[in-house]
Amino acid sequence: MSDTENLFDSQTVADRLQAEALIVDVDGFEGPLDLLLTLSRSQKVDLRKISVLQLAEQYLAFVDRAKALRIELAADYLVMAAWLAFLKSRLLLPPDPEAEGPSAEDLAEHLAFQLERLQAMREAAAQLMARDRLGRDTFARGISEEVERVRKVTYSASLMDLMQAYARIRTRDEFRPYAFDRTNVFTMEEALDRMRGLIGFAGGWSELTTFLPDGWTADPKRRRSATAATFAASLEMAKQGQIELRQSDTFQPISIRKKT
Amino acid sequence: MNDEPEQTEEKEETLFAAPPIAEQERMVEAILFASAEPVRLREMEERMPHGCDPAEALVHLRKRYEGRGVRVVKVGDAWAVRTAPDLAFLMQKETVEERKLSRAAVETLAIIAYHQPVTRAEIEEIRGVAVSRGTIDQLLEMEWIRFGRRRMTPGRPVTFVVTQEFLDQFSLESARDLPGLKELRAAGLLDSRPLPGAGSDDDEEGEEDEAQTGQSELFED
Amino acid sequence: MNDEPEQTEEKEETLFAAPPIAEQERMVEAILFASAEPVRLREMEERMPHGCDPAEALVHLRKRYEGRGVRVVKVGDAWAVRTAPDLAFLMQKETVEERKLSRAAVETLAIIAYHQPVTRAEIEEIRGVAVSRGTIDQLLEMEWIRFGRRRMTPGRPVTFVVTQEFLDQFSLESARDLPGLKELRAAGLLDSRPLPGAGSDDDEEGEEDEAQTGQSELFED
Repeated sequence: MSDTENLFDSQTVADRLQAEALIVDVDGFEGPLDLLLTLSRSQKVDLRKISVLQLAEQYLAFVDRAKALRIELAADYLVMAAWLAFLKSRLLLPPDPEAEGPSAEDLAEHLAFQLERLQAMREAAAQLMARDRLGRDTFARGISEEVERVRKVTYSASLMDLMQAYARIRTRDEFRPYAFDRTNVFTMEEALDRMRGLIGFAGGWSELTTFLPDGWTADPKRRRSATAATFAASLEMAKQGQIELRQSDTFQPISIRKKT
Repeated sequence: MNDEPEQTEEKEETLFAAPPIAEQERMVEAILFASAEPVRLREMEERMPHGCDPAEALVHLRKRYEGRGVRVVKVGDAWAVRTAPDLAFLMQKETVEERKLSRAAVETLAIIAYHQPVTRAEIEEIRGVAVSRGTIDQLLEMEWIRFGRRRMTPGRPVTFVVTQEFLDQFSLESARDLPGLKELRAAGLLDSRPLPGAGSDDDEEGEEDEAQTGQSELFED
Repeated sequence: MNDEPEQTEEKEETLFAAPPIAEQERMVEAILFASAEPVRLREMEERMPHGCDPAEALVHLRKRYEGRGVRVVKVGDAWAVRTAPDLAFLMQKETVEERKLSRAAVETLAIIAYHQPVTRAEIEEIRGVAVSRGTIDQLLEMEWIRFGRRRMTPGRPVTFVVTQEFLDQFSLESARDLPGLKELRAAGLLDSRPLPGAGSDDDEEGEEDEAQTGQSELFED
């Protein structure tokens, strides 16, 4: 059985050269599995029957030699080396019945599976690349005819568009911009002018409401505006010391008279 | 094809015999198909094995493609494969592009849907702007509106109504299913803000009764 | 109501009967010859007159070109005309310089083809080495692979699958025709078999996280 042979004794020149090449060409290898696969091939055995132990030894030896040659090793290689060293020790020692987790055999088997799978993918890739290739073995039409695109436009609108459009039209009037209504507003300036003119003629106390201008008492809107303006004007005039204010109680009529 | 046995008869030529004419025909076929430009006889000869006669192969090939979907044609002094002229229509692909209907068209359509039968003057009155001829034409062409009865008023103006096509398009059983103003307001459709979309759909269903009243206002006959 | 549309359809068909199958064959021939890329049945149907059955026409056409200089080949769910592989020697002039794929790219491509849909972490597990972003990018750029559905596992990693372009490139009718696929599957070599044991699971998860970041990088727009 080849897997029981001492590998280093049976190594041919070619094998040794290959091993050397591994070290020199270390950059050409991509990773631990890659290297393991190459090493396993030098055992010339069925991948399913490889001795993981031997493989581990070769790998570790490779990493040692590579280190000795001061070739920079990717962390991947060292991680795998550590893992293989662990696996090797597990394989050499009798199994510990108390130990949890997968057995060394399980791990070794999985490693063998991974190697076999990688090898299978390598072979599949080679088979794939050997197939009839477009542009090398088979050829497409040299003068392809452009397919002319004829554009046809359809228009769409949703029910929502339709309803919104209608709503927009029908409610356009409701959305008139807000404009201040000046015709129904009596300003404080107007009230001041008016009262300054009228106060001289009023002898004693007279109610504020009597100072409202004509035409501003019927319409509640106008009345409200005129009352507010006249009241504000009376406060201003009181402040300036021109008139006196009087109110008997809350919400009772307000009366004014000229200050003497 | 008949010449084949003659060629193989000559013993001297068997060593470096040209491939049978059927094979040569295949070669010419492949060359013409794959070449990016029409190919001259000289070039075919150079590319084919020694002793080949592309001119003869071409005769056979041309015959083979007679009446087919592609033909072997002479282009200047070179040869090429081309689509049969009667099949040129296959080299077109119709792509349908969907565009949003213009605002003017949507508004006009909405007015027709809500007020049908409606005259152009009435549409203009409701919209507050003139309705361009193109807008009406577009809607007619899309078959979303059609002419209704003439109005029995002076000038007998034509009226417009929406079509079955329109109802199908908007999944409506009849134009009376269109929500009324009150419902539109309840659904937030009268808001000037853009609609949030799906959420308002629920509202609409709840307001069906109101919609009814709303519509009767709109559909004064 | 339901029967009505059917009836009208039948009527239409008799009115605008599909062209005879021989004519349909010519059409498919013209369409396939004109295109350098494989054409899907759907597209043929869209370009051909109403009622045509390109699939049936293709059966006839394929037979017609058996043993000819060009062949009708299936590429995924599309069809193309390609020169016969034995005539490649005539095409030296047409040969485009092949972009040499790195060994990493070739292996990655094979793993995606045979294990699809496959995540980046899975590719890395099979190759035993990190897959550089450049490798995936190159394959994506060549349009030989594309993103598949996200895997419904934690982190929802993206998967990769091969494209129609890939099938065309390697003269494959479908991914099921990959060389040795059955044998590999029978041997269990296409199974995903996790590393046994809890301790190793952690490792795997760690790897997956790394892959995750790698993948999200791919999706930067």
